[in-house]
Amino acid sequence: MSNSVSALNGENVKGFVQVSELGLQGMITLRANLSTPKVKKAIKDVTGVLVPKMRQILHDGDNSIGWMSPDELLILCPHSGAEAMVTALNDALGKTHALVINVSDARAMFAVKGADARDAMAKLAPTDFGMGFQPGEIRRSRLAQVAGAFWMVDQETFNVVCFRSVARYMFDVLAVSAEKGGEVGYF
Amino acid sequence: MAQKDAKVQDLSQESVMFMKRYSAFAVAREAARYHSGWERAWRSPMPKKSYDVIIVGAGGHGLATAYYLGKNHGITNVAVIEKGWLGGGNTGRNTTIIRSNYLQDPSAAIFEKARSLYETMSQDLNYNVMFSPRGVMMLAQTQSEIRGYLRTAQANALQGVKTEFITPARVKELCPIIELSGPRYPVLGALWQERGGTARHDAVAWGYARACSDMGMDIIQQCEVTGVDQADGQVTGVKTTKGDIACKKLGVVVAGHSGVLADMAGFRLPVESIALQALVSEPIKPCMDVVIMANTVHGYLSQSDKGEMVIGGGTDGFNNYTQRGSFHHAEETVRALVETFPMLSRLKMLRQWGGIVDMTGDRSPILSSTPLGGCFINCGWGTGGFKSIPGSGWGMAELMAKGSSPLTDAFGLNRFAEGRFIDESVAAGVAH
Amino acid sequence: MSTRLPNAGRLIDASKQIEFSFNGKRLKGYEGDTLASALLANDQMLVGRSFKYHRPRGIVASGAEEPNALMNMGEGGQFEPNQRATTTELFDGLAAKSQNHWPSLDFDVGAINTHLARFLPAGFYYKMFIHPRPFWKHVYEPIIRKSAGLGRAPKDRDQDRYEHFYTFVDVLVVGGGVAGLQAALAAGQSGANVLLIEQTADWGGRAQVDGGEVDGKPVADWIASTLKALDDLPNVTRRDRLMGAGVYDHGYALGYERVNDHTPSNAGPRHRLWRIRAKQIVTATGAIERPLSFAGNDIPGVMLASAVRDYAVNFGVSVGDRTVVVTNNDDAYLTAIAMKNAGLDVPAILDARASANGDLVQQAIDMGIRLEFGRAIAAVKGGKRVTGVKVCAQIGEGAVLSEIDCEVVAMSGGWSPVVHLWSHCGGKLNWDVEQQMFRPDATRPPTSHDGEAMVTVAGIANGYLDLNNVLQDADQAGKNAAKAAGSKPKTAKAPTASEATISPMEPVWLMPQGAPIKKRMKAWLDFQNDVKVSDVQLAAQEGYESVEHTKRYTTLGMATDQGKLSNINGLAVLSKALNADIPQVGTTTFRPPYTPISMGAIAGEARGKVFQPLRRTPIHDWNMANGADPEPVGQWHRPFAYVEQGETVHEAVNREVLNTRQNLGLLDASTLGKIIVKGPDAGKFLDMMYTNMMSSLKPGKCRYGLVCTENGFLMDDGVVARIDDDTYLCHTTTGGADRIHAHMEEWLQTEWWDWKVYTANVTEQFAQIAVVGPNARKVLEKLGGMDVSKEALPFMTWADGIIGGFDCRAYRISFSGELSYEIAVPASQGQAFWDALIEAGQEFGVMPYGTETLHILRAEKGFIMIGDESDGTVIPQDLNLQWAISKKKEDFLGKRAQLRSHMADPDRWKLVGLETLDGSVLPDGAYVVADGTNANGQRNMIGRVTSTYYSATLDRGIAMGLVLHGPDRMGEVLDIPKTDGTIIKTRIVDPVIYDKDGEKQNV
Amino acid sequence: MLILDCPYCGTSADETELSPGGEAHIKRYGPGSSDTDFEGYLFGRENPKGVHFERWRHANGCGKWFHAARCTMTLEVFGTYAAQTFEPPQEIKDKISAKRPGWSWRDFS
Repeated sequence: MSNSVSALNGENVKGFVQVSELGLQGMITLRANLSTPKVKKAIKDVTGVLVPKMRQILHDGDNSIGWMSPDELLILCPHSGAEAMVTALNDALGKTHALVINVSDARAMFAVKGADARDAMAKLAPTDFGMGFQPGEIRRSRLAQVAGAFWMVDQETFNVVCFRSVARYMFDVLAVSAEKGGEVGYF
Repeated sequence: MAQKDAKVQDLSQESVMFMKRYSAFAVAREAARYHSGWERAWRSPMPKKSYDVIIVGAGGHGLATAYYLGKNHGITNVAVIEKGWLGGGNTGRNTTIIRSNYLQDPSAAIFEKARSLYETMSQDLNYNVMFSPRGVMMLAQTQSEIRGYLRTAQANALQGVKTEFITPARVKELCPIIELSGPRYPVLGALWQERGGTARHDAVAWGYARACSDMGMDIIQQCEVTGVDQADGQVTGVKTTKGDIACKKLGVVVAGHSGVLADMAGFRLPVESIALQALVSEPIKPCMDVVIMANTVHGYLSQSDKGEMVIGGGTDGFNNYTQRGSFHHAEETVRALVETFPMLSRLKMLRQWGGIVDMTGDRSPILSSTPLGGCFINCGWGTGGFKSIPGSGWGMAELMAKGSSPLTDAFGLNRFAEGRFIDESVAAGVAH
Repeated sequence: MSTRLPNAGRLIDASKQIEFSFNGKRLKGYEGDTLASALLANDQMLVGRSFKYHRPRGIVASGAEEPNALMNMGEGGQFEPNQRATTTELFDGLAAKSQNHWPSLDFDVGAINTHLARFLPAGFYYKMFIHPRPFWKHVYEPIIRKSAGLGRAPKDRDQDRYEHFYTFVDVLVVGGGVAGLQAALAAGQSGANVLLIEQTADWGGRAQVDGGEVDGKPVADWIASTLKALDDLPNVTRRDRLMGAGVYDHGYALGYERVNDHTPSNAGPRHRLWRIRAKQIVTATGAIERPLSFAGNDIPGVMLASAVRDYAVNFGVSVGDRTVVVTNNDDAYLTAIAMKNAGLDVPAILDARASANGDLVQQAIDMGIRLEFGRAIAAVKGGKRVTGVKVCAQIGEGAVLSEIDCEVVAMSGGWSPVVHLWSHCGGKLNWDVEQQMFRPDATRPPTSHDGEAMVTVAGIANGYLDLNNVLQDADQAGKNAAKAAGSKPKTAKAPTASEATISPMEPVWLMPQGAPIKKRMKAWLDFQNDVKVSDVQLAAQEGYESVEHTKRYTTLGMATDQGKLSNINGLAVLSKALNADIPQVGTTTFRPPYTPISMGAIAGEARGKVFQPLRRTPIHDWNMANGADPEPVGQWHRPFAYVEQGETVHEAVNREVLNTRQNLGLLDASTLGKIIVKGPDAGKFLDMMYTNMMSSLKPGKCRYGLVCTENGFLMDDGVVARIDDDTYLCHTTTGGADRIHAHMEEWLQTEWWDWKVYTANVTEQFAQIAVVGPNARKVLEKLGGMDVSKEALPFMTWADGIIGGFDCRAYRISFSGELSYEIAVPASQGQAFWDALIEAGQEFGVMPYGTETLHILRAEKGFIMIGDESDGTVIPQDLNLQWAISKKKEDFLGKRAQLRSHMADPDRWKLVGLETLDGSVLPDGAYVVADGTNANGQRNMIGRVTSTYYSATLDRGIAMGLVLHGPDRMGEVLDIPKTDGTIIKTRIVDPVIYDKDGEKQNV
Repeated sequence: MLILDCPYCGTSADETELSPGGEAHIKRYGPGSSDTDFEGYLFGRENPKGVHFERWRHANGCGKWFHAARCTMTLEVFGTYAAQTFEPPQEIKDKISAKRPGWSWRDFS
C-alpha cells in the first residue's frame, strides 16, 4: 500500500562512514528441514536462489537468502512482493512441515558504507571483522545492546538487520560509531 | 601428646586472661610504649581431640554462630575450622550493605534481627566494626517498582521494620549527586530505610573472632575438612588436614563450598555456586552519605569511609568457582549507574573482583538440620550474606543448641519438596 | 632547586612551549612533557598530601606506579580527580590542582595528624570510637571520612564521549619496550596476526634511558629499525597510548586507549575501551623499581633512582643539583652516572652491600663518584623538601656516621616484575631468591578455553634484567605464542646484546637493619596510604598473619597505585616479623585493572539517547506528540495516559476511563506479544504450554489461556487464536513476548525435539490497536470493508479482512468488558491506520487511552493482571482460575508442581474483591491483618491488596486482593492498616463489579 | 568472559551472545512422579568443582540451545554439542577422560 512506511523512512547520516536506513524491504522467515530436496526445490523455484549453507547469504537479482539457523532462513525480496512470495512458498511446500511468514514490517535494515566500515562495525559487535569476514557470509550477533544480523554487500558496505522496534536505537548507535573523530584506522 | 595438648590449653587460658580491652585510653597508653604491648587479637591453637560443637567455616556466619553459641547458650567448647584465613571468603569481598527491608516475613525477621544486632555490635564485641546507619534507599524507577516498594513498606510496617516510601525531592535531598530526571529512568521515589547502612566487613569477622577466642573457643585456620565421620546416622566428627577431630554437633557454614561438604556428609543441596561482581572507584572526598540500590538498572552504590565508590553488580548465570567474574557484568552495572549518577563517568575504576555466591532454588538461604543427625547447614545466602551475619549466627546458634529457632524454621531444606518457597524477587514482573 | 637542564630531554620539543597551571599558578612546559616533568622543571617539589597523616608529598616515580602526584584536573564537564601527573601528557591550558589538603597545599591543617601519628597506628579505628554508640555515625565517622578521600567529587555531567572496540587477534603483545618489540617481531614474522600495544606515547621502554647495544648498534637505533620492520609487516598492528588493563578468561583482554586525553579539544572519543580476544597474550610489561625503607623516605625529593634519571634523560629535568644514591643493587648506579653525565653532582652512592664489582660499579668509580659500601640512610633531613641525609652503617641500629647535604635521594631496592596481567586470570608466581622478586611460574600459567596456556611473559617482566637475556626471552616468547596460535615460527635468531657483569643484589627491607621503633615509625612502605614498617609489624604482632589480613588491617597496597611500590616491601617486612619465608607468607591477588580506568570508558557509547534501546511501536511518535506520559514497560515506553493541556495525569485517566465506557477508546496494543506456533504437533505442544486445552480450539476462534512455570507459578496469560488446523497465534503480555517465545523454544529444542512444531515471534510485524467502547463497531463500520457485526464476528472469534482499505486481522476480544475489537495491521501501516481511526472516530467521541485506564477497566471487570495479581508466588488456583485449568489433560507445565502439599493447601490466600466501607481508595500493596503476632513478633497477616484504583465509572475505590479463605467469607469486613497504623475497614466482595453478566462486551 | 563454539552455526560465540541455562541432561518428572523425584528434578543440582555439563542458548545468534562440558575450576571447555541428546557424545567424554582422569558426573564418567 502506498501508506506503508519503514521504521525510519530512509533516514541517513554521514560520519567517517555513511549510515542509512534502507526503507521498505521485504523479508520472509522460513522454517523447515532445509536438507530435504522438496524444501530446497520449493525455495529455489520460488525465489531463484539456492538454499544457503551455514552462515552463507546468497543473492540472485532482487532476492537474497540468508542462513539464520539450521532450520531457519531469512528471505529478502521487494517489500511489495513479500505477501505473494509467502503464498507461493506455501503452495510450493504443500503439506511439508514448514513455517513461512512475512516479517517485512517486523524488521529494519541499514547500510554502513565507507572505506572504514569495518572499524565502525567493530565498535558494536563482538565479532571478528578482520579480512576473514567477506561478502557472502551472514553473521547474527549482538550490536551494542540489541540482536542483529549483518553481512557485507561489498568491501565497503555492510547491511544490518534488526527488529523494527529498535530501529531508532540501531541507527543512533551506528551513527555514534561513525562520528568523525572516532576513526580507529585498525582494519 | 596428652601433655602437649594440656600445655596448649594452658597457654590459651593464659592469653584469654590477658586479652586487652580496646578503647581510646588503651590506644593512648600503648602509644606511650610504641604499641609494643598489644596482644594477638585471637589465638592460633592446634585443634583439641574433641569439641562439643565444630563449626566449619570461619567467615562471618560461622564465627557469629560460634559467638552466639557461647554468648546465648553457654556452649563454649567450640572449634571453628577454616580452610584458609578467617574472614577470607565472601565476608571480605562484598559491598558491605546492611538493610532489612525485605518483603516476606521470614526474610524480614532474620535480616532485621541482624540489622538490630549490627547497631550494638561494636560495643558487644569491643571491636569497632564501624556500623554506619547512613540509610539505604532503593530507587523506584518504574511504576511496577513503585508498587513493589509500596507493598514492601506496608509489609515492613507490620514486621517491625522501619521503612518509608519517599518522594523524589527527598531522594535528591538525601543524595545530591543523583540525577532525578534521567530521560530513560527518572527517579519516581524510593523505599528508604533510615537505619540501614554499611559496616567494615573485615572488622565484623575479626571482631567475632577475637570475641570467640576470648570465650576460649579455638579458631583453627589453614585446616581443611576432608571428611565427615558418622555413626548410626549421627555425626561424630570431622577429618581434617590437621587430624581427626570429634564433635557432638557439626555446623557447616561454608557458603559456596557447601556442596562439597554436603557431599562428604552424604546429602545433596539445592545450591549452585556462581560469581558475583563488585568494583570500587578511586577514593574521592565525601559526596554521598547514603547507600543506593537501583534494581531497574541492577546497580548498588555507596561510598566507603576511605572515599571509594563501592559498586555491586550482577551475577554470572553459570557455575563458577574461580572468584573471577565476566567483565560485561561490571560494564552493564557501570553504564546503568552512570546514567543515574552522571558524576561517576569521570571517576576511575580502581579494582574489580568476583565473589562466589551460593544460590538456592528460591534465592533464599538454607538454615536447617540435615539428613545427618547432629549436622546443621547454613548456606545459600546468595548476594545477601553480609547483611545477615549476626541474625544468621543468632538463629543458627539457637537451631544448633535447641533444635529449632523461629528465625530459621522457615528456611529449612524441606521447603523445596513442599513448594513452600521464600521468594524475595516478587513484584519484579513486568506485564500489561 | 629543581630545574630544566640546558640540554632538553629526548622526548621534549624545546621549540614548542606550553602554558599550564598548578593551583592557579601559571607555569610553562614543553611539548613532550608529562605534567610531572613540567612541575619538576618549575621546582614544584610539593605536589600533594598523604591520605592519613596529610604529610607533604612529592613526586616519587615517573610512570604508572606513582603514588603521590594525583591531581584534580580540568573544569566543569571535564573535571576529573586523581589524575596521575606522571602519566598525564602536558597540553596547552592544562589546569591541575593538588588534592587532600585544607586550606592550602603548603599549609594544611590536616597535617596535625602527622603529630598524632603515634596515636594513629595501623587499625587504630578498630580499637577506638566504640563509645558512646551514636558517636561513630555522627562524630567520628564524618571526621574520618572528611580527612580521607583524595580528589574532589565531580559535579557536572561528563561532556566527553567514549566508545568500545572489539578485535580478535592471534597474538596480543602488551608493552612496547625492547621485549615487546622483539616478541611482536618474532610473532609477526611467523605470520601470526599481531596487535602490539604500549601504554605511553613512547616506544622502546627503559632501554631508551638506560642504553646498551644490540647487535653492535646503540639500542635506540635497534628500536627505530625494529619499529620500521614491524610497520612493514601487514599482519602486525601497533598502537600507542593503549594500556593492557586486564586479562580475563578465554583470552579476553581489556585495552584502555587514551585517545584524546592529551588533546582534550579534539573531536572524537576521549577513551576507547578495547575488548581483545587473543589466542595468545605476551605480556612484556617490564618491572617497577622498589623503594627502600628508611626514616624520612617520604620527604619530597626522595625518589626512585630510575625516575631521577628518567626525568633527566627524557625530559631534561634536574630534580636537584646534588643527588645521593642509595641502593642494594647495581642498577641504581645508572642514575649516578646519568647525573654526572648531565653535569650534576653526586655526593655519594650509599650501597648497603658490603661490596660490589659489576661493570656499572666500576664505571662509577672511574667517573670519580664517591662510593660507600655497607652504608644506609639513618634519616632524611628536611620537611617539605630534602636538605640532606644522615648516613649510618646498614648493620646496626642507625648511629649517625656522617651527614651529606643534598636535594635528591635516589633510592633503589631492586626491581619487581610487572606480573599483574599474568596473575589476573590465575597465573602463579615463584619467588626468585637471587633476585628477590616474584617471577611468573611458566609451569602454572593462566589457561584458556582449551585448557592450554594463554599468557606468556617476556623480558624484564619475566625476571630477566639484562638486555641480552631480555631479547632472547622475548624472541622465544613471540615465537612460542605464534606457534600456539597456529603459525609456524621462522628459525631466525634473536638479536644479541653484549653481556654485562652484574654484582648480585642484596635484600634490604629495612634501613638500617636494626632500626629502632622510632625510625620504623618513619619508614614508609605505602606513601599514599601512610603505611609504615611499624604498622605491618604491629599487624603481625596482633595475629593478622595472612598477607590478606595485614593488607586489610593496615591498608597497605590498597591505595590508587594498588601497591605497585609497597606490596613486596610490605610482604618482606611481614615475613620477617613472622619469621617465615616470603613465598610462605604469600603474595596478594592482582585484580584488574592494571591502573585505574575511567568509568566513562567502561560505559562506552551507552549514554544519553543510546543509553539503552528504547523500543518503539509504529505509533510511538504519535503517542509522545499527543501528551503520552511515558511508562517504561520492559524496554518500551507505553503511554500511562494521554494528558491534555491543563489536566493532571489523574484527571486524564478518569476522562479516558469514562470516555471508553461511554464512547470510544483506542489503545496502542502493539507491544502485546504475538507468537505463531505451527505444525502437526502444535496443538499437543500448546496443551503442554497452557493450563487450558488448546488443541480443541476451533479455527476462527479465540481462547484465553494461562501459562505456568514448571514450578507451578503463573507466568503469563493471553488470548490464543487458532488460525488453521496447523497454526495458532498466541498473544502474550508485553513483557512476556520475548520470554514466552524463548520459553516455547526452550521446551521444543531441549525436551520435545521430536515434536513437529515451528514458532516465530511476529510481535513487531503488526501494529495492534484495541478499538473499545459502545461505539467501537460504529467506527469500524464507518471505515468499512469487512463485516464486524455480532453475527459475522461473534465474541471470541477472529477474521481476516479489509477495514478502511487496510489489510487487517480483527480479533473480537475484550479486556475491558466493553464491545471491543483488536485490529492488527502490518506495522508499516500502523500509523496510517491509527490516523484513520482517530479521524473516523471523531463523531463517536474517540480518545486514545493509556495503560492506567487499561488497568482500571480490567479491574472493574475482575480480570487479573500478570504482575499485579500474580507476582511469581501465585498459582492460578489462588486466583480462582480453576476454570482455565484443564482437568482432562494428563500433563502440562506446572501441573505436577501444583500438586505439592503447600500448593494444595486450603489455607492459601485466594482472590476476592475488596470494597472500603468509606469508598476510599486502598493503598497500594496494603496487607490485611489479624490479631496477634507470630513467633518473630511480626503482626499476623491474612491477606494483601493486589490491585487498587479509583474507578471513575463507580466514583469510588475498587480493589482486588488475596485473602485467607477469602471466597468463603463474602461480606466480611476486614482490617487493612495504612503505614501510619490507621485502619481502613474493608468488605470482601465479588471481584467483578462492573457488568457482572458480561452483556456489554457481548453485543 | 567465556567463548563457546556454537555447534549449530559454527561460530565461536562471545559470552555476551549467549545466555546460560543451568544444568544439562536433567530428566523431567511430571504428574505421577514422587515428591522426591520431582524435587530432585526442579532443585537438585550438581555443583561440582570440576567437570560440569550445562545448557547454553545462542541467544544473540542463531537462537539454538546447546550443551557444553566445562570445568568450573578452570573454565576449560571440553566440548559443546547439540541439546537433542540424553548424554554427552563419547568423543567429548573421551576428551574429558584424557584431561581429567577418573572424572564422574551424575551417571556419566
